[in-house]
Amino acid sequence: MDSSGDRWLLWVLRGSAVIAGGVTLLVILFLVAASVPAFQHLGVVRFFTDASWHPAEYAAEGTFNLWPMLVGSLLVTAGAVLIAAPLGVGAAVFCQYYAPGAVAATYRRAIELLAGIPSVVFGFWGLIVLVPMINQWHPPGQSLLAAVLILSLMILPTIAMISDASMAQLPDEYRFSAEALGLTRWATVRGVMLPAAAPGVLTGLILATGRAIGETLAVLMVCGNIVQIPTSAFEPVRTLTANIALEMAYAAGDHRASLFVTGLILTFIVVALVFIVEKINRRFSSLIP
Amino acid sequence: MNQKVFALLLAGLMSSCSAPDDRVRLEVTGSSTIAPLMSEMAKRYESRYPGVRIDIQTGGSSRGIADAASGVADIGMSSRALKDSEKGEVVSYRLAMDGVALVVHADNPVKSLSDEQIVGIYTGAIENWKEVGGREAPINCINRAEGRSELELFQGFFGIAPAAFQPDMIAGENQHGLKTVASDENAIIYLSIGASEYEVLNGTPIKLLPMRGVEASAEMVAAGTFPLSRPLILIVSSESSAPVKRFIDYVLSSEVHDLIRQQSYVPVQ
Amino acid sequence: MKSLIHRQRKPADAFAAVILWVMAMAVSFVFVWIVFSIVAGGLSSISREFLTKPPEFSGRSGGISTVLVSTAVILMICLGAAVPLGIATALFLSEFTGNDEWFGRLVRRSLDVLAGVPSIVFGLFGSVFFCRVLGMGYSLIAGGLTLACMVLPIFIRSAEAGLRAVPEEYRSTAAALGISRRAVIFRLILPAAVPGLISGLILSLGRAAAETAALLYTSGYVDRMPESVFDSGRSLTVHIYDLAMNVPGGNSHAYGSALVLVVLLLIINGAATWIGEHGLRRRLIRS
Amino acid sequence: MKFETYSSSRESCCDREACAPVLSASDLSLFYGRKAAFRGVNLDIHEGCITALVGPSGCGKSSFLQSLNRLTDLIPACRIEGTVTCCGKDIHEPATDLIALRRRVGLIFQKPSPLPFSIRRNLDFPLREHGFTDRGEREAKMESALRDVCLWDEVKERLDSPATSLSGGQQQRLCIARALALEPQVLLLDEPCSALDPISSGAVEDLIADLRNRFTVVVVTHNLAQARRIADDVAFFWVKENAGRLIEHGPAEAIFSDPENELTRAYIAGLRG
Repeated sequence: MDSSGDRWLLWVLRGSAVIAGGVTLLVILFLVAASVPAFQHLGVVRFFTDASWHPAEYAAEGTFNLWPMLVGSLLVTAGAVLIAAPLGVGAAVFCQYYAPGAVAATYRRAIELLAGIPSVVFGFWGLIVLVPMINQWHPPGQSLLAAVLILSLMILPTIAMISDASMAQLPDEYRFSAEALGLTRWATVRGVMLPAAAPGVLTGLILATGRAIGETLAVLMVCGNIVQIPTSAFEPVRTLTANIALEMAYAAGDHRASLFVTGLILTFIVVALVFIVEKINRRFSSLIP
Repeated sequence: MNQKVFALLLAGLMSSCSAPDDRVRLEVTGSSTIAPLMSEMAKRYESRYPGVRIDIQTGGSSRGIADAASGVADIGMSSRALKDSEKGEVVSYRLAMDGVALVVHADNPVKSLSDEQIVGIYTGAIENWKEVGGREAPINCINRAEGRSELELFQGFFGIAPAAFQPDMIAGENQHGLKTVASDENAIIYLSIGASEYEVLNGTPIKLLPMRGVEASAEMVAAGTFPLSRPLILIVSSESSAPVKRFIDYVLSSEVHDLIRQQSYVPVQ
Repeated sequence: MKSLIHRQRKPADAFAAVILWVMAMAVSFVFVWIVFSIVAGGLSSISREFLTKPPEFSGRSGGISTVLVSTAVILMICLGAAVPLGIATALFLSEFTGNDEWFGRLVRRSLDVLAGVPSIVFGLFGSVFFCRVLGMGYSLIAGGLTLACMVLPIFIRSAEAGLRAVPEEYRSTAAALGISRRAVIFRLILPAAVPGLISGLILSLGRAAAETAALLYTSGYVDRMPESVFDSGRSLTVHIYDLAMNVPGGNSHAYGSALVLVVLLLIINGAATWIGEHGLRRRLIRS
Repeated sequence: MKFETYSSSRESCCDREACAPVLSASDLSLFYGRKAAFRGVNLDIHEGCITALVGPSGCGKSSFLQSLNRLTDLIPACRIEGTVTCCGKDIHEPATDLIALRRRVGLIFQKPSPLPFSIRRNLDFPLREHGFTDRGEREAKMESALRDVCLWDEVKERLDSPATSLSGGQQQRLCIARALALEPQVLLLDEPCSALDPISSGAVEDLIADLRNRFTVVVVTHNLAQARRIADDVAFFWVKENAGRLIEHGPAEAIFSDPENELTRAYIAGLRG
């Protein structure tokens, strides 16, 4: 009787696992299903070769070039990672090897709090504080630069916390033996600790990249949302995510379907990043103590 | 202990799920131009007929038409006339008239713009306010997002090809545009006259520019002299229910004309 | 050669230290700046009325009571769906995948994919699946379930970690005593994993409470008091977004709402960490 | 298939011809993935006897012990060939009631393994799960089991304190009491003394010797002296061709005084030298 109770439990749990795993399938299924009309009417090539993004409801009238927005997403993400990576890794190194205990603890706490601020609050702050400042400097203010700055603030905690954790896991012997060789602190960090923590740091960077490319509203609120490939950091851009959020409300027909295509592209990019992280983790799992 | 928490949660869910049967809920979606007016009308209707609840979502005219046709919403709001392709299975009612005018910050010294200047600004030929008699400052030219009825109307009226637009920013809803232009002295945008006049009355620092010499106001729209005017319409599915019809009858009646005027739109007689 | 290295080494070390301190100060400065501007901007609009009155005039005046209620309902639906499903799945993955290895791997892999899906894409999915296909329309339940899909992988991952942290000896000891799997799970493993489950729950709650993009097209914009879960209602995040983007003169209340949201998240996180660290271990042994 | 709960209290037995073996492994092999832990083991466990499994580390003694009550099921990728019978019934049959089997064949781990409960609940929880619904009955069983392992007087004042607050030796005796309270027929002990200090170890060893006539005991030990002191039967394991093998088994006196196998002789000589 007990065993049959166990069997029953196993089936309930297995059913739950099927549902939980099935959500992924469902999400992708619906994305693909809703994108199909766009692929049927427009094909794949038009998303990259059309003259512009003016998606009227009917395929014959509209133009559907997603390329500037893909470039926008990549530029915003690359900029944010370029700024946040040194700051984030620097924050981890600072906490681990440079700051006195109390300072390190306070700084860690501050970064955790930063991680807890919701994206819409970052966007709001950017819109109210940052954009007017950039506007004074170089109008219009809502720009690639504003988006990059806000986004780098948002992903900094991810990089800092994961790097910090992976450095904390390194055995103390590394440091002791390096210092016993008479290396300075910076040489120890640069030559021994950073390379040893590299897989963890890299994981943090890639996860942060994924977060940056998927972020929607904070970027939308400060990037100006013009569909163009910007020629300077002060020009507005539109990202793939912002495009969905802006136009989903009233899109219909092929326009709507092409927004789902946008969603598919985003999902593919981020999922690819997730798999890279997994590869790194597996390859280096023997090296990460 | 966990089970108890779940049980409580579930119980809470269940109780809030079981809605009373005598309630009527109407879902209205579409044009952000009509939404504020609709919400005032809905409030009055709800206070008169308790048990009715009207939820209003904005999303643009095309969305309103599509939602009403597909049945996602009971009523769609559109601030442009139906296209032929949209006329299939829906019935439309003209609620009020509105116009589309160019709007700048209240502190902008420019008093009017000719058609050529407007086209020049929106196609990137004119980039500084000095060129149209304003102060030395770059123009922050704001366009409306794809799918907004104002965009279609504006580009049709001035004959600007979609790809020729050279804006510095995109605004979605009327309110988004209003907020941007109110906070930037060098911005220009085209907006619903009703929505803009309403904001002016409430002290928002913006001003409406006349078009072809005609003052941009509800009066001029009512008189039929403002060049860029448009109907505000409601769309329902041809098989709509009795409560929907009752509500439509109400908002088309003269009982709500004061509300329409209050929002600076022009009631249809 | 050696002396050359020696001469260069020290300035580099000092330089690195200076750079690191400057970077830390810069980040701290920006952090303080953000917090200060939210607190300074928000404090003036916070009052008892702000928390207990419904919004008026598109949120320019009045309060945020209805928004808080909608937020709470959305979060409850989200956790009500994600937590039982998540615990069951995590139990399956941690306790039973020995027998079902390929299946466990498949589920885990697909959850990894789900964890990568951007939130706006969940919004797209929810607007099609929950709002249209299941006919929920713009509603709190559609928003809550969309969020549930989004936090599911996060919750399962931390719940599974919590379950796996329960020492393996407990399982083999109980099995050696001939205790059924069911009793082992409900009496031993779940209670022992409560701190881990709570921290997973809080992580998910925090993520859900901070989310905007997935809710825009699922739970909608309506800022009135919801009467059932099938009504539309706006979350605090959507309220901030709307005030900031679409309401001229809405900034002061946007600041106020942002302050409330940030403080709320701080309280939730703080309380949960405290409970996880102090409250639960002792109770487990006593019971 | 149900196993009846053992109840008879038979006289000192160890009469290998008279009674059928309680547990019997025939041609038993166990693999972790591709790697064999042990191969081709044939061994009978006789009722009422203490059987000691001796041999070097890694020769499959512990795995063999765990395969006797199918605890190896918990290890993923673990595969068994051959049969184990308990009172003549194959324990790998699909119809086997695992819970009854494990109750009947109890197992004590090398490391004391109290559950994260109070002392009382450590005994109470398994009893309740095995259907003893009467509180008084459970209390009585708990007291008698704790007295059996001479722990009662040490803990009766603090039954509600955490089991982890006991010393290592006390914890191990608690674990044995916990198994005894379920009245098993066979008790499997996996190096029960190796994680303990010498004094606790002595106490546990005495306890095992006391169990001789009441239970069938199988004990894995590294300690040949201990095996010699307490065992009736001895089975000697050794690693050959990358897998554990049963080299020789028989009555303790025979194995220790005149082993047949060279390996056994050398191993036991190692004890002397």
